[in-house]
Amino acid sequence: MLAASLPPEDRPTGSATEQLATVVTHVAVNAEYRHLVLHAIPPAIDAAPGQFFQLLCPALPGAAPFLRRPMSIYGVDPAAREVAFLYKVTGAGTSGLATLTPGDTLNIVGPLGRGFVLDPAWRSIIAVGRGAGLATLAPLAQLAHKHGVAITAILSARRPDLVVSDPVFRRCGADVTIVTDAEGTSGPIHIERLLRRLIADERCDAFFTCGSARLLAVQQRLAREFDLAGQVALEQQMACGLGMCFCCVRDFNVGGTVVRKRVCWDGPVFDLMGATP
Amino acid sequence: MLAASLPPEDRPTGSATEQLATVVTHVAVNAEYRHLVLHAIPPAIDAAPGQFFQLLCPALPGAAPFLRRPMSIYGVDPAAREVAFLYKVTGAGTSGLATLTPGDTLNIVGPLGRGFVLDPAWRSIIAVGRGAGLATLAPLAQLAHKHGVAITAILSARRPDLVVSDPVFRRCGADVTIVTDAEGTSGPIHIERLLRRLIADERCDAFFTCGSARLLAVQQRLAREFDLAGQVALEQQMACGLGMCFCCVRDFNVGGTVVRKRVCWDGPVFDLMGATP
Amino acid sequence: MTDLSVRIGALTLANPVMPASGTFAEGLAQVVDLNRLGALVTKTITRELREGNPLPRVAETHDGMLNSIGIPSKGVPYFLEHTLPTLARWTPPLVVSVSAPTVEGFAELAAMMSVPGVDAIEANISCPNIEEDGRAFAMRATSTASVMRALRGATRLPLWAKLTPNTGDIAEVAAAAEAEGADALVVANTILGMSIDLATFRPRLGNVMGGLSGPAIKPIVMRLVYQCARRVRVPVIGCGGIATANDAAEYMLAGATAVQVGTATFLHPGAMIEIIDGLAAFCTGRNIRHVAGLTGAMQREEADEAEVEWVGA
Amino acid sequence: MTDLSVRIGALTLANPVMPASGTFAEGLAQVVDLNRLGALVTKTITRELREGNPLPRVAETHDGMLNSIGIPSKGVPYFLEHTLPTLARWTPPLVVSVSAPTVEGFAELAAMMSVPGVDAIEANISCPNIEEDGRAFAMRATSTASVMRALRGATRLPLWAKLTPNTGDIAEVAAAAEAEGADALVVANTILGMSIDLATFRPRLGNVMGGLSGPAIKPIVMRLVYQCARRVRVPVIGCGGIATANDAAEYMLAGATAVQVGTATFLHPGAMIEIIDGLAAFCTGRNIRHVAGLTGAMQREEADEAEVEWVGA
Ligand SMILES: Cc1cc2nc3c(=O)[nH]c(=O)nc-3n(C[C@H](O)[C@H](O)[C@H](O)COP(=O)(O)OP(=O)(O)OC[C@H]3O[C@@H](n4cnc5c(N)ncnc54)[C@H](O)[C@@H]3O)c2cc1C
Ligand SMILES: Cc1cc2nc3c(=O)[nH]c(=O)nc-3n(C[C@H](O)[C@H](O)[C@H](O)COP(=O)(O)OP(=O)(O)OC[C@H]3O[C@@H](n4cnc5c(N)ncnc54)[C@H](O)[C@@H]3O)c2cc1C
Ligand SMILES: Cc1cc2nc3c(=O)[nH]c(=O)nc-3n(C[C@H](O)[C@H](O)[C@H](O)COP(=O)(O)O)c2cc1C
Ligand SMILES: Cc1cc2nc3c(=O)[nH]c(=O)nc-3n(C[C@H](O)[C@H](O)[C@H](O)COP(=O)(O)O)c2cc1C
Ligand code: FES
Ligand code: FES
Repeated sequence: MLAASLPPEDRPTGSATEQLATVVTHVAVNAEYRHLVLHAIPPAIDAAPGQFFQLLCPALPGAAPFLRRPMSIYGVDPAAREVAFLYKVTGAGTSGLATLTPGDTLNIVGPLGRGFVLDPAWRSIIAVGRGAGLATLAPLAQLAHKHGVAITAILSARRPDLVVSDPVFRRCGADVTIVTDAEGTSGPIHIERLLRRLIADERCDAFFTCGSARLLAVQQRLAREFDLAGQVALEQQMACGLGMCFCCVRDFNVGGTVVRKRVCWDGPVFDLMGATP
Repeated sequence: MLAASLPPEDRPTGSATEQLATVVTHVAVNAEYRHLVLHAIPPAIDAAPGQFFQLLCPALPGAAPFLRRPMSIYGVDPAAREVAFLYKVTGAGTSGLATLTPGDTLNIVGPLGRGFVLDPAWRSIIAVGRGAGLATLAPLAQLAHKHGVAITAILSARRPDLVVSDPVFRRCGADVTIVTDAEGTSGPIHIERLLRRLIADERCDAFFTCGSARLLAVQQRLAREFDLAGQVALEQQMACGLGMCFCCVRDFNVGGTVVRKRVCWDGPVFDLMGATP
Repeated sequence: MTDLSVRIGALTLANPVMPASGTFAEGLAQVVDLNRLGALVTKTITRELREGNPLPRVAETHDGMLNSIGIPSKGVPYFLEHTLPTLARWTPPLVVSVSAPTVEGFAELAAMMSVPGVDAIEANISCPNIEEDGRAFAMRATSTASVMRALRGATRLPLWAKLTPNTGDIAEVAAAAEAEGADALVVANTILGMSIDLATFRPRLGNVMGGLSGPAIKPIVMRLVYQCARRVRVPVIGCGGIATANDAAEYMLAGATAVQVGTATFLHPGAMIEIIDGLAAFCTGRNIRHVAGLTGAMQREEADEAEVEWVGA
Repeated sequence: MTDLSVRIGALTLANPVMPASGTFAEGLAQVVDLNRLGALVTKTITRELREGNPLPRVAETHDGMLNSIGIPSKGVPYFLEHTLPTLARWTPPLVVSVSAPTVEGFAELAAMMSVPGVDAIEANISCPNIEEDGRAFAMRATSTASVMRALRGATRLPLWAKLTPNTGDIAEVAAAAEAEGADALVVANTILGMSIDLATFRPRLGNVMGGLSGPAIKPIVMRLVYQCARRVRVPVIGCGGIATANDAAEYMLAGATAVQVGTATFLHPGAMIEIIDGLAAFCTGRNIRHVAGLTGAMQREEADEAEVEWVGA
């Protein structure tokens, strides 16, 4: 297996650090999302697809985000010493984040957690994402591309203008299908139809998904039916990001029994079948 | 009597307000003091000599001043709608204040407290100040000048380069004597000698002082000996600045008995003889 | 238009916002129109003349302040001759905060204060009881009961009990106060704290320990209000770190019928006025006709609370 | 070079800085060298398997956070087989935090934990005692005494008692713990609080109430440490809102022999290391040879404290 990130127990001291990164560029990609590129040093720039950072977001007057904010990497460029994030402005933390301008510094902790795992034996995989989940899946496309694994992407959003990271997928040679609520193409039935066709065409050795519980359910059903592998990147509120506080737990189905796992530590990427709604 | 500010009980609603003033200029006048000029609206610009404002100082990263900071006016210009402060950078609050640049806004509450009272019958008065006290006394020179009262100023500081507001006194036609620790001219014995000469020359109908307990004591002694009037501007830590919290009390000698008064409310300017060390 | 009026026992307030004792005096009238407030509350007065505590009396903390003002008091005659007439210039109901070191002293003072112009008595029982070597009356249900019983016998005026957050038995204390005739509970006074100056190694307060107030204590006092409101039927007046209309609304959802604002007024003299206007806007925005509708309106399933709570781990 | 070592009863720590229970796990080793810490302290474990509380489990407040994690526990066998060997990879003394709903349960668990590799037991008696319908053991001196007596009888290991700040009798509780054989007191656990989401009118914590931690509580817990240190002879370990070396020094001046750091590590994983280095610098800058010299070194005249205090008015 090709695991770009280490399992929790094997992560040595220094595999994650707290550092002050410098803003290189920071632009709005649409009405809701912003693309933040930071200049950083290792190990940050060695982050693997699916891993995340804990960001110490600047405070807006009045609303100071006390805790760090988890954000998965949108991409890294070790040569340029850059790590990128693509985020949606939601509340206090991300609104503060949105105030950063080039030259400002941002305190980041990472890379953290367990990322996507790619099996070189796979010939083609499918990435199904929605909303911010598209940001999390983008670096997976690059990893697949690097290892010659073909990738088909189904990118879901409320409106066409809110779709993000499709350029990244295309650059990686992905076959991209965009579905939106506005066009009535994002419903689970339609998605299932698309997926069944791809499976029939033998273009699905594994599912990779993030950002939608409904789409997760569809893929779990199909994975069971066709005995396919898969991985899902999950989100949960986090305080420490290092497996210490147990505020980010979720229930997982492990061989029939429900087990509580820490998203920040055992994940955020988990086996597709274990995830529960 | 010429009281430019009202006694506590007669201050009507609106005699003080909370407002966002805009920084016009803000320059360092020497190694320790900064001169801050704000553009404001009434009643701020009608502040009387000896009155003060409560400033909501900006926070430096790490050290946020929770309470407001009291600062007496250095001068007002109703025509230009300006109010000025001259302050020494001391700790969290004034350090935050020092970060303000022209165009920034500062939340100020005032004018507050009871200022200097001038008796037109006086022909000449003496102002004895030290350190930040020189800032507090400066507007008195303007008041005296306006009412044709001659003023002699003895300005004390650690070093000649730390003397402030002497230009203001000179502009008001004051006879200015500068005494400093560096030159060994600021000791109480020397000051007393200067004052006795001025009294002999009939240039002292009243003492006005601020910033030194030792010099206060000298003037109290002389005022008693020669039966002279006098006023002192006092400082004390303040939370509310409006006579509500009783954290700014000091002991005063009122006809032989010790009475506790609120510096923010009954002062900051008090009768010279009542003040206790 | 939202109806902002609230009822505190027999007393109806035009709105639920009033100053906290010891953080208000006529000086505020310089900056705001006091007639807009729901009520006026005096600094606690005592029968004996008091100097108050040594200086320094205040210190800054993270999002809060410590104070050890104490209760400087000019005594009863001065209060009746000067303070009362001064505050009588404004229309809101006048609440007089009283305190004494003994049960009997409390009762006597309450009786002396039951004069025309005084609309309610707030008993600051968060103060030391010399009959229990300095432990505050409100630390225990028993001492709370005895002092409230005496107070109830001493005055016909609406009687509020101001509780201390420093007890581990807030619900029992609240129940005791209600049982002995309190018409309302003010929750709460300051939380005992301290701070040391690292430059001098000396305490930042002349009194070493002092009361913490301001935003820092809001989650703690909100919990106390919630615990009291669940236990008693009389109105609870929330007091602790309220600086905005949102803070006030949050307290009301937790069970408060009205709120008192203290430290916030030091930072923004107009804070109470902004809170009153903000509460009206808060209700309008949610089609809530009567601000009283917020009281105890927090939504929760019983499941929210475990039988035996392991709170905060 | 400052000597940073401190003695906690029989145990000598290389420095006075250690993690607070429930805010530390091996994951921190990714970011910092755990061998630099004065000690390691585990999340509280219980004998029975526990799920912990409903989500959400944390909420942000002014300069602090609320948590209602509860005590998720995989039980004793898992701890002995997995957690213990994992933490054994590092050199600092290992302190195991235990809790139980009954006196007997506490004693049994302490006995089971008294195995090689464990250097001290921290009894988290800030937890609900089902024999006193959910009131935490450390709320009362009596229940504290009975649980500590049982614990003392059950283990030979150094025994620390972790107290709750929610009691009104901290000094009595501290004295009771010392009298029954506690080798040190950890002061304190989180302060009970709550918060409500104004968008949903629902509590911000699945458990409604939770524990407040972080800088906001520092002045309060510092006062508790001061009150305990004045009352007992055993070392007091300060814990509450410590984020910097200055905070740690302030706690030591108030009477703490060592400190625990919790929430600060969430915001800055390297916080404890910075505090250790900062304490050394703090002492060097003041020609203090031994950091232990800071303990209780606050300067004060007796006059500072009034006979009967009117703290916080
Ligand atoms: C592993 C991981 C990776 C993520 N990657 C991305 C990404 O690449 N792009 C992106 O736009 N968003 C991402 N998110 C979601 C992002 O963390 C939240 O949008 C952000 O925390 C919101 O903070 P706020 O203060 O702006 O919002 P608020 O609603 O004010 O936050 C309040 C609290 O809730 C938490 N919270 C709110 N929404 C979420 C959420 N969806 N997930 C976890 N915690 C939340 C916040 O962290 C904070 O503690 C990721 C989350 C996780 C757990
Ligand atoms: C009525 C009045 C008028 C004043 N006018 C001037 C002036 O014109 N120019 C000037 O430079 N200074 C003046 N001061 C002093 C000024 O208020 C303090 O220098 C300032 O508050 C220091 O705050 P800081 O946070 O920088 O210092 P810190 O030492 O960090 O302040 C800590 C606390 O102590 C208080 N404090 C510290 N020093 C003083 C002091 N000397 N007086 C009162 N409170 C203090 C602060 O307000 C704050 O609450 C005046 C004070 C008063 C009471
Ligand atoms: C400077 C100061 C003085 C106070 N004096 C009194 C008092 O005399 N009587 C009283 O019952 N409470 C007194 N308090 C407590 C307040 O009434 C209030 O309970 C507490 O400050 C919490 O509210 P806040 O966070 O809004 O300030 C005082 C508080 C402060 C800050
Ligand atoms: C997320 C979280 C979990 C905690 N879990 C425990 C616990 O299991 N046992 C315990 O005794 N204290 C627990 N605590 C309390 C801390 O050990 C500490 O007493 C408290 O947080 C105050 O310190 P701080 O302000 O430095 O965080 C927990 C605190 C937090 C924030
Ligand atoms: S965020 Fe703390 S354990 Fe996951
Ligand atoms: S500062 Fe509050 S009374 Fe003077």
